[in-house]
Amino acid sequence: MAELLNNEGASGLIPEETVERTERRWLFAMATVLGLMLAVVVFTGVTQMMNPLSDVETINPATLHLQGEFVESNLGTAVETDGSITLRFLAEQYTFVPQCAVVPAGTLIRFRLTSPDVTHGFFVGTTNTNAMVVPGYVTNVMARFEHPGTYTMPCDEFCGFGHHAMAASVVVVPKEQFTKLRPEERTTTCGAQ
Amino acid sequence: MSAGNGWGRSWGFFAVAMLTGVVALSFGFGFVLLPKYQGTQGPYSAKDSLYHALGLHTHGKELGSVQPPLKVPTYIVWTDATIRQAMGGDAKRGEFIALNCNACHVEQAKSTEPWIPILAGLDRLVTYKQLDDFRSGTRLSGPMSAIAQSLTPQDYADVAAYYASQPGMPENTGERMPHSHRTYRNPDPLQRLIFAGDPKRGIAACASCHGPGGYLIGAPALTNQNAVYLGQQLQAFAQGTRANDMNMPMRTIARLLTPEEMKSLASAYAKGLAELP
Amino acid sequence: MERSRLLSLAHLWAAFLCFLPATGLGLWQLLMRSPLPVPVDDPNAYYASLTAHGSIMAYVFPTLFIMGFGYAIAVSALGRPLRGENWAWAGFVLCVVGSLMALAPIAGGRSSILYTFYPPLVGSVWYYLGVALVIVGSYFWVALMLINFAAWKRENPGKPVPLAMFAITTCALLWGWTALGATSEVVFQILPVSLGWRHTIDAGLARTLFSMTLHAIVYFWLIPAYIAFYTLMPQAAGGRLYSDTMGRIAFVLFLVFSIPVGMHHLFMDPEHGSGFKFVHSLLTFIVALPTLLTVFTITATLEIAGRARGGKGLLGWIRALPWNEPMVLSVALALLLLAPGGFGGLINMSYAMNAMIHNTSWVTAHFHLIFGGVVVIMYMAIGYELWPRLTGRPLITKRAACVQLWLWFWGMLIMTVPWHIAGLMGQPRRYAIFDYTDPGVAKMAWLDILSVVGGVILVCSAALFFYVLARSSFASAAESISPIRYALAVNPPARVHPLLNGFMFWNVLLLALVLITYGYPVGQFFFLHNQDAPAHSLTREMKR
Amino acid sequence: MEEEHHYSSASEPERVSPSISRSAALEALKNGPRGALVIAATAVGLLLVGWLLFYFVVFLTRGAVG
Repeated sequence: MAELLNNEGASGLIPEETVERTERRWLFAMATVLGLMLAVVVFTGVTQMMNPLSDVETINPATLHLQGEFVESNLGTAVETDGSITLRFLAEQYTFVPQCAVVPAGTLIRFRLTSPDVTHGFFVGTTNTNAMVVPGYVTNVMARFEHPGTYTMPCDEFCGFGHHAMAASVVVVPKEQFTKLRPEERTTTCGAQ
Repeated sequence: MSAGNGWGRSWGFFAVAMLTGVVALSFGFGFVLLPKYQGTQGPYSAKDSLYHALGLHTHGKELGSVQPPLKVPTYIVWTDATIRQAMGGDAKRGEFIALNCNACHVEQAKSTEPWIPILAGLDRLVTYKQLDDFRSGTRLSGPMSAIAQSLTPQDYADVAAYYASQPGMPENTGERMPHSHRTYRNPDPLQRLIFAGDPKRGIAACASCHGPGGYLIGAPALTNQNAVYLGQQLQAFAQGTRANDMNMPMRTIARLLTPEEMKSLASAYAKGLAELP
Repeated sequence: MERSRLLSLAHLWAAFLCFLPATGLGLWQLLMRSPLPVPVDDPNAYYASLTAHGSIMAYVFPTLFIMGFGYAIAVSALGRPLRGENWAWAGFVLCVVGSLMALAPIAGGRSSILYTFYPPLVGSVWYYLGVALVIVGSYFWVALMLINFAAWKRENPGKPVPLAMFAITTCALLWGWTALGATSEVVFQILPVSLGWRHTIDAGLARTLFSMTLHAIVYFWLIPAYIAFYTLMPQAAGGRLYSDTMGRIAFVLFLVFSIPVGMHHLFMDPEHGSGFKFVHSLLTFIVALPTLLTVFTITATLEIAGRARGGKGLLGWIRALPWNEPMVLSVALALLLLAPGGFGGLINMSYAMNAMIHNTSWVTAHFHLIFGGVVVIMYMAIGYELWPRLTGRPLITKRAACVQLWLWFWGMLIMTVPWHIAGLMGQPRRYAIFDYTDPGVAKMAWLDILSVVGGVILVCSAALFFYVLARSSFASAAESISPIRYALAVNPPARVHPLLNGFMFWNVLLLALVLITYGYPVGQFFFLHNQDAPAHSLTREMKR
Repeated sequence: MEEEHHYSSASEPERVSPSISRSAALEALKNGPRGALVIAATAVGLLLVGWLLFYFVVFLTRGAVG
């Protein structure tokens, strides 16, 4: 052991300084790389509103069917007085209600979901609309679909034995076609025979 | 390394300073800069940004599309108190009250008429909820409404306890042994529907709530139930003439089923799923 | 000394004994999700199996392994008998009893709620009690690591604590802190409900508490792998560690930064504002630093060894390294797996970009690469390294060991790369079965079949691993087996800065950081109203 | 006097790896860990490029978040 350690300059000053300098440069380089990524995140967050959902609203999960905005007659696509679109779903074991909804293309759509029972989640096709639905809380997500079509909306959080078959669909139609729909046609079980 | 070189003497100061900087940066971005431009109305004021970043902005109340309910599916709320009461019935008392029920749901609760449901072995929460729905008129049936209105909630719980104690349909606690052929690999469409569901149409597996193997508050186990009764109820849900399913799961799913599927589902459950491998 | 070897051996045996069947469950789950035929195709069984696979792989296997490794380090690196060995055995018994207690209800189909708990879903009370016992048992270990660390420091004032011991103590402290999140969720929220004392749960609070554990637990698993990188690999490679200080800095950074980042699991959750989500996102960028630091230090260490063995040229030293040494091979393979795994992690942590892959198969792929790949391959190498020292019998074959590590590497890649792609195509995770008659799903069929191929390779590898260890345990005892030896740095420090030789300062920093980053997110739930949800059982009426 | 240097590895000298002497290690480091720098920098560079590609090509084209 002794001969191993007993060599030029027990203080090891010169090489250790080199080691430290190299490591320090590496550390700064890595911090720069991470900083660059962070800058991209912040920049797009500011310029393109790329931010995760942010509103903490609570709601009593046991009384959803009696009062408030998630009673049966409020579910589905609704057009607000200012023309904006609100889309309400209940995510419950093991179905979304309504099972299908029609929305216009190229329009900002406010998704509002909640759960009467356990935690669920949803995403819409391969878009960035993707969020959790936690009982007791309202999930409020803004989305915009440019391309008309039928988007699958599966439950993406384990909710029980029926989880893998829990899915709804969002039907995106051209704007002009949407305005021609009667309110009951907007919230329709598209898959029904 | 010796304390003095390279990174400087004051390690502690350096660490705290770096950390403070990082935290300050993260709060600056997270609570000032980013929320200022978040949402559709921005840029927000500093105060609004902070509120937004903390999640204190809410939208529910401002939305004009929120309307009072057109109708209520059921007045039952699964609160602690309700569940306690519904589960706390006295089976002995229930047996006495059930003497009135047995004219139709007969002794041992095997009903003679195929459109009358079998009650023996039914989950207590189910019996309790249905009686309350008959009382409130959210589930329609002339005779049952009259009977339910003559009973108290405590009576519901007692009757529920009595029927739950009767041998009949298997309880939802049911079997938990794994079986084969319960996925989409099964070529039989009916079994697929019962055990695996049909995600393409958004139909969950019947068994995940109604057994065997699954349980959901307020959902009855259906194995060995009367076929005619089951078929009629599925149709009623599909047409909306029965609308007392809390939060609409049955109306949503029944609407997606074809008449043939309803019939074969009903008869499969009635036969106790016995013919299924 | 003899008894403490038995102590480590018992832990490692228990860990590997539950690891092997859990890989089998994993393969069956892969088959279930694929279009291929599979025995006992019952979705309910899938969720039970997933609960078992996750509980074993996340809680039981790594905890037991790390405990066993920790005791081995304490004895060998500190060169003194373990203090409190009887307590260590008590902790071991608690862990084993807890594991069995948790697994019984899963096998009985009474706790198919997945290992991440997910209240208001509530399973059998025995499951939660079992998990809690495992945590309590592991706390015995945490205490013993700290006690032995402190005792050595007292007896050797001013001397640098051996790096391996310093690191494993960081690991113990990290676990001690981070387990508090999940423990308080279980103790204060879930147990009262599953015992029937309470009936409602705040799912938002539960998710937040769990997030305090959910990320740092990965670093609890990872640190032992890094200990092998820094202290065991250089000697197997025939070189020296590039920098001792950098090792200490990396471990300290893990301790401080791996807890206040947990909310990056909650980016898409409705119970938090975006402000704290961003704070946790930024801190997650910071916690990537120690890994990036390690990557360089370890590659440099490999280079030293390669050059010392006569390697020339810019990259020629790579060929000079002893690739038939399991420890060297596994470090290289681990670094190769760390690249795609880390890439996935960078995507996940990037704030809004999380929406792209949240709860898709991408996430499953990511943590299988990091834990199943980087961490487990190093656990295997550590197993090979320790076995002769613990049993007194030589490893029967290093060749089979290397083949096994290669199989694990390829199996993990073949399994997870298709998952990443499927995730981007919109395949949700945690699905028991997929309906391949749906054209949208059918597009992913080949990916799922490929994953099964990876799974088969992984199970073969796990079996081979087990075989090598088991056979070696019954080989004839060797005359003498060299003890575990720890690497010397190029410049072994005579003294290290007190802050890199103890934890008090970092504990205070950590506490401050946790209060800053989790204070409001947890505190807000005490001011919200209405959000409590009734508990739900999947299999029976709740006890009321 | 130099005996104390082994403490950063292990408490007892016989627990310390005797792989190579310090001078051999320094000799190996004569040109700095160039190869390691090249490898690590390439790896991180690829990660960064991949990340940027994912962010701008895959993620941003998938629509709004939140």
